[in-house]
Amino acid sequence: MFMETAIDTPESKYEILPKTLSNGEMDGELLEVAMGPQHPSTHGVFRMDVVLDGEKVVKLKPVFGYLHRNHEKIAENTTYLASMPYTDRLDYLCSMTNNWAYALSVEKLAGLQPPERAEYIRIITGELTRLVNHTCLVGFLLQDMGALGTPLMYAFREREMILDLFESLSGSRMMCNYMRFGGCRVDLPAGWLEQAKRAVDSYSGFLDEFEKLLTENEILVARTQGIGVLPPDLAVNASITGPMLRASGVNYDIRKVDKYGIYDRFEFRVPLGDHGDVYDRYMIRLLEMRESVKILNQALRDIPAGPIVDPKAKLRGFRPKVGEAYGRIEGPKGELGFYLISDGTPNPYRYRVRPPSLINLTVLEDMCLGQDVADVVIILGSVDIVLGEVDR
Amino acid sequence: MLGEGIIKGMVETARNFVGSYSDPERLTTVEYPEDKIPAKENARNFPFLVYDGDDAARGLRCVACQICEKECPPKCIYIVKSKDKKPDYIGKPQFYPAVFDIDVSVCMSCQICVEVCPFEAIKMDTEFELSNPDRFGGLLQDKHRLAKSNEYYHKIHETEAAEVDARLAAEKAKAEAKARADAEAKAAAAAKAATAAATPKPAPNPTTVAPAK
Amino acid sequence: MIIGEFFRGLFLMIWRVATDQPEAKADLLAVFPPSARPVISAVLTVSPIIGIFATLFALTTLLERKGLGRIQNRLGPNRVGPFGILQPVADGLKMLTKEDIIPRSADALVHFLAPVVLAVPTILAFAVLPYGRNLVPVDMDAGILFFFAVGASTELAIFMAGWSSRNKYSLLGAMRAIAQMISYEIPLIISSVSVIMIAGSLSPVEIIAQQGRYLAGGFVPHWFVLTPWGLAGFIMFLIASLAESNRSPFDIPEAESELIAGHLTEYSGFKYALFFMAEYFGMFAVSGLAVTLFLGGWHAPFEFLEIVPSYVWFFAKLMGLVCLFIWVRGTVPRLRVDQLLNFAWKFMLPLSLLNLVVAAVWHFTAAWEFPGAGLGRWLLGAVMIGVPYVWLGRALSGSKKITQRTYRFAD
Amino acid sequence: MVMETLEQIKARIENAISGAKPEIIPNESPSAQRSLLLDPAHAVEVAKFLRDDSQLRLDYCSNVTGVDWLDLIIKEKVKVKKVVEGVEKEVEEPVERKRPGYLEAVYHLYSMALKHGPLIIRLRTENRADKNHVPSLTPVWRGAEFQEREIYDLYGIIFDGHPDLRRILMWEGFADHPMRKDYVEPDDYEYEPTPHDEVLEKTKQHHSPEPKP
Repeated sequence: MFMETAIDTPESKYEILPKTLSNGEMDGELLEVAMGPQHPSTHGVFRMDVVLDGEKVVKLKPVFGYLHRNHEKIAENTTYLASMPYTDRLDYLCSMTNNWAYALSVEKLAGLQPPERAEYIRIITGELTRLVNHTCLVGFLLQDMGALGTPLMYAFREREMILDLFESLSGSRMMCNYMRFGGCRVDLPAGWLEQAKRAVDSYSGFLDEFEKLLTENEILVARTQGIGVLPPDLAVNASITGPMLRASGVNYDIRKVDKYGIYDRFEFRVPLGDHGDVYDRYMIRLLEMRESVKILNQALRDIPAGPIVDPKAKLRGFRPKVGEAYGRIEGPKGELGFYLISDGTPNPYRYRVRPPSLINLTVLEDMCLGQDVADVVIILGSVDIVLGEVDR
Repeated sequence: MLGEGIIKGMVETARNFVGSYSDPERLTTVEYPEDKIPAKENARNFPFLVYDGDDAARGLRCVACQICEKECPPKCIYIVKSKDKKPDYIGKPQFYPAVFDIDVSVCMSCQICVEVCPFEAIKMDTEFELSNPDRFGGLLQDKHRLAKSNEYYHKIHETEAAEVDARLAAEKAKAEAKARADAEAKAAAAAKAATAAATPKPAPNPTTVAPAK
Repeated sequence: MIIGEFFRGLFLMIWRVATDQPEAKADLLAVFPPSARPVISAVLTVSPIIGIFATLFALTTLLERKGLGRIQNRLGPNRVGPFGILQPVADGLKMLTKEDIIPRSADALVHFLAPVVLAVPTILAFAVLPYGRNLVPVDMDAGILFFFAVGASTELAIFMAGWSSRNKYSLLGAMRAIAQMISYEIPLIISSVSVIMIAGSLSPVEIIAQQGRYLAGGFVPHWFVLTPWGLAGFIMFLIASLAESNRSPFDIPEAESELIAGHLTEYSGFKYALFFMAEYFGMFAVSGLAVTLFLGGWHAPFEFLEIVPSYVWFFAKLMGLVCLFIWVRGTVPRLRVDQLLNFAWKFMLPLSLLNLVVAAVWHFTAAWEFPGAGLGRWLLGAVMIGVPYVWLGRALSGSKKITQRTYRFAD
Repeated sequence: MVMETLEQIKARIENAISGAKPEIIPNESPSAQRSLLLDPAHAVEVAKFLRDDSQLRLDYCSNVTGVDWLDLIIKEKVKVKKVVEGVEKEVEEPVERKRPGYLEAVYHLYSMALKHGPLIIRLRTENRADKNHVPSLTPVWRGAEFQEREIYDLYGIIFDGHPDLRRILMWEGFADHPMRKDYVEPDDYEYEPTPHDEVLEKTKQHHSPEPKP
C-alpha cells in the first residue's frame, strides 16, 4: 500500500534559502523569524528558523540541542540500574512508560521474565501515563490555540488524580523510577487499586466534559481542520509513530503488533483518522484515552496476586551476557525504543534511546509549508514533543 | 448552526465557574503554607541515615561500605571510611563513616541508594522544605544533619519501617542464636578439654575463644 | 468666606451628582472668577472620569483574574490583602518599579509616543458617554461620530508601537492589528447606524431619551435590544467591539502563543502599563457605547427601579458586559487572522447591512394596526435577519469543507 | 506475521543484487537479535530491495544509531600443530590479533504493511579517523534523516548522499564527537563548584576561591 508511493527525498528542498536574490540584492519580501528558543509555545527550548512571506511559511528549519545533556553518554558511564532514574527525565511527562521501555530492553538483553502481577502493574501504570500525556497534550494544544488556559487547567485537574496515584505507588509524582529489570520496585500499597478505580471511573466524565467544552467549538474546528496535513505514505517513510501516524490512517500500534507485556489479553481498539490533520491528531488522542480507560478497567479487574520481581533478577552486580537487544513499546508519543549492547561489564557498552518526539519532528517542515505562523504553533503542538526527549 | 459549539462551551465554563464554589472536587487547590497535603507513605524526597537508640553517633547503621556511593546515579554521596571499628546492632565490629556527605543540590531523589543498601542504613525522607540561601554549603548535608532516629523513620514510613525492623530483628536473632550455639560449642569443647586436662596433656590455649562483645 | 462658599459648592456638587440633579457644578463654579471657570469646569469633569475609570480598571483586572480563576477551577489571586483585593495595587507597584527598556535599535521617540497616543484617544472617547440622567461630560450633537473618530485613531498608536520596536513579532502584530481593526470598524459602525436611523439622532443623550419609555405597565423597557434589528445589531456590535478592543477570541495582534506579545513585545514597565490600561479603557468605552445604543443607557430595567440613581444602572450594565467579555475570554480559542478577516467581510458586513434593511422595515411597519401587529413585526424582522444568518453561517463554515467527522477503529 | 529467517533474506539479497555480500553478525544474548552487515558499496541498493521486496516490505526504519568500536587487541588461543618432543601434537597457543577500530551505523527495520520485524542491518566504516564514510539511507527511508545527522554529530560518521548533513544536537563549530569512546571532556570554565569532586579541582583553576569573611 505504501510502497508504490514511497518518497525519495527531493534534495532541492533542503537548500538553505538564499538571503539575497539572484541579482545580489537583499530580498525585502521575506521575513526571517527565529521562533524560539525563548518562545511561549515551543514547548521548551526548541527553535524553528522560519522564513515568512507575509504570514505564510516558505521555509522552516527545526534547531535542537538546547537541552542536550548527552543522556546516552551518561548511561554508558554508569550501571544499568543507575540509568533507570535518568530515563524518567527523557520525556518527563511519562516516566512510567520510559521506565517500562528501558526495563523491557534490559529484560530482552538479560533474558528476564517479569511475573504476571508485575506485568499487570506495568499495564496499569503505562496506560495511566498515556492518559496523563494525552490529557496534557490536548490542554497544551488548546493553549497554543489561544484558549487561555481553561482547557489546560481542566486537564491538569484530572492529571492531578493520576499523579497522586503515582505518588502513593512510587513515592514521586513525575520522576517515578518505578520499574526494575524483571518486575517492579514495590508492590501496590493497600487501597491503591480502589483509588485507581475511582480515578479511572471519573475519567470518562471528564472526557465528556472536555469534548463538550471544545470539540464542537467552531473556532477550534476552523483552526484545525485541513491544517498540517500529513499523508500516510510520507508518515510511514519518515518513521512517524504513535497517535500522529494513526491520525494519518496507518494502522500500526505496537501494543497490537508486538503484543509486548500482556497486551494480547486485553480488548481494545485502535482509532484511526482519515485526514491526518491537526483535528484528527487531537481527536485520535481523545479517542485513545477512552480506549485506555477500557484497558484500565479490565486490568484493574483482573490483576492477580503474586510476586512482583523475577527471582533471577539481581539488583547489585548486574552483568548481562555479551550481546545486544532492541526493545520497544508504544509510548504515548510513539515508538519508544532502547537499543543496548552489553560487553559483559556492569555498564552498557552502547545505550541508545529511540526518541519518538525527535523523529516525529522530521516532517514538521513538510506539514508547515504554506501555512500561517499561527498554524505552525498548533502543528508543533499536535506533534506532541517534550524537549527532554528530543534533545536528550 | 454557527455559534452552537461556542454556546455549548460557554455553558460548560459557566458550570465550572459555579462548580468551583459548590463542588470541592472541582476546586482542588490546597493553599500551601497554611494547609498541607499529608505526605503519602511511599513519598520520597532526600535520603537520611537511620540510627538505632538515642545516640546518633553510636547507633548509626551505616558501615561505610560505599555501595551507595558507587551506585548513586548523579554521584552526590561522598563517604570516608573510618580507621577504627565500632560494634553494630548485632554486636559485630564494623567500620563507620568518618565523613558522610550528601549534596542535595545534586541528588535526584531516585531512591537507588536505599535499594542497594544491604544494611538498611539509608532511607528516604519526606521533608521537602529545605530551601536555603547558601547555594553550596547550605545544601551539603553532613553526617550529623543526615542522622535521624529509627522512631522518625517509623513515623514517616510506617509499614516499610516495620518490615525493616522485623527483618533486622530476625537477622539479629539468627546471629544471636549462632553466637549462642558457638558459645555452647565452645563451652562444650572447653568442658571436654577440662576433662581431658585431668590426663597429662598440654592445656588448650585460652586465647582461641572468640572475644564476644 | 470664600472657603466656606467653596466647600458649600463642593458639597452641593457631590449631592447633586449623587441624586441625579442637573447643573451640579454651578454653585462651585460661582466661587471662581469668570475667566477661570472654563478651566475649572473642565478639571472638575475630567478628574472624576479618569479617577473612576482608573479604579474600575484596577477592579476589572482583579475581577478578570478572579473570574478566570474560578472558570478554570482555581482560586485566582488571594494573597495580597483579604481575598486578594490589593492585588491590583501590587501589580501597579510592580509595573511602576520595573525597568523601562528601550531596545537599542528601536526608534526611541515613536516608541515613547505610542502609548501616549494610545491613551489620549481612549480617554477622549469617555467624553461623550452619558453616565447618568444629567451626567454627560460633553453633550455633543454628533457624539457618536466623535466617538468613532476618536476610537479609530488608536490604530495609529498600535502601528507606531509595532513599527518602532524593530522587532519582527511586533511588526507582525502591528500588521495584524491594522488589518483587524480596520475590518471591524465597519461592522461596528454599521451595526450602530441602525440605531441612529431609528433614533434619528447622532447624540447619545437623544438616543437614550428615546429608550426611556416603558411598556406593559413599566415592566418591559423600550430598549433597542428588544427589537429584532436591535438584538442582531447588539450581538454584532459586541462581536465587533471584542475585535476592536483586542479581546479573546480576537486577541490576534497580541497572540501570546504565536507572537510572544505582538506589538507589546518590547514594552516594559510604565509604558506597558499604559498599553494595558488603554486596552481596558477601550473596552470600557466601547461597552459604554453598547449600553448607550442598545441597553437603554442609564435607564433602569423596570420603571419602579428608576428611584435608584441612574449612574448605578449605567455602571451595572457596563460591568455586566465586561463580565460577558471575561466569560468569552475564558472559553474560546483564538481565531486565525485570515479567518478573522473572512468573518468580518463575508459574514459581519453583509449581515450588518441587512440589519439596516430590517431596521427600515421595522420603522415603516410601525403604522401596522391589525391585531397581533407587534408580534408580526417582530417575527418578520427575526426571519429577515435569522434566515440569512443561518445561510451565511453555513456558507462561511462550508467553504473549507469543515465537517463533523467519524473515526475508524482497528482491532 | 513471521518474517523470513536471516539466512533466507541473505540468500535472496545475494540473488537479487550481484556483488552484494551481506554477512550475518551473531548475537549470543537471550534476545537473539542477529543482524546483517552490508557492504557500503551496495548498501543503498540492498536497502531499496528490502523496502520494495513484496515479501519483506520493510517500509519503516525505526531506529538508526551509531556504535563506536575502538581498536581492540583480541587474545585468542589458536590450536597449532607442533612437533613437541618429536611427536606431532595439537597445542593451544595464545595469539594476539589487532582488530582495527571502526564506526558502525545500525538500522532497525520493521514493516508497517506486513507488521513484522525487526531486521537489523549494519554499515561499517573502514576506520575511525579519515575513512569514516558510509552511504546515507535517508533517500530510502526519510525517517533516518535526523538520526543520521545525530550519528554524524555524535560519532562523526559521514553519510554520503544525506541531503542536510549538519550538526543537530551540538552547536555548529563544535569540533569533536562526544559519543566516541575516547572522547575527553574539554575543560570548561563554567563549572559550578561541587563539594568533593574532581569538578571542584577543575573549578579552582578558573575561579579563585571565595574570600572567607
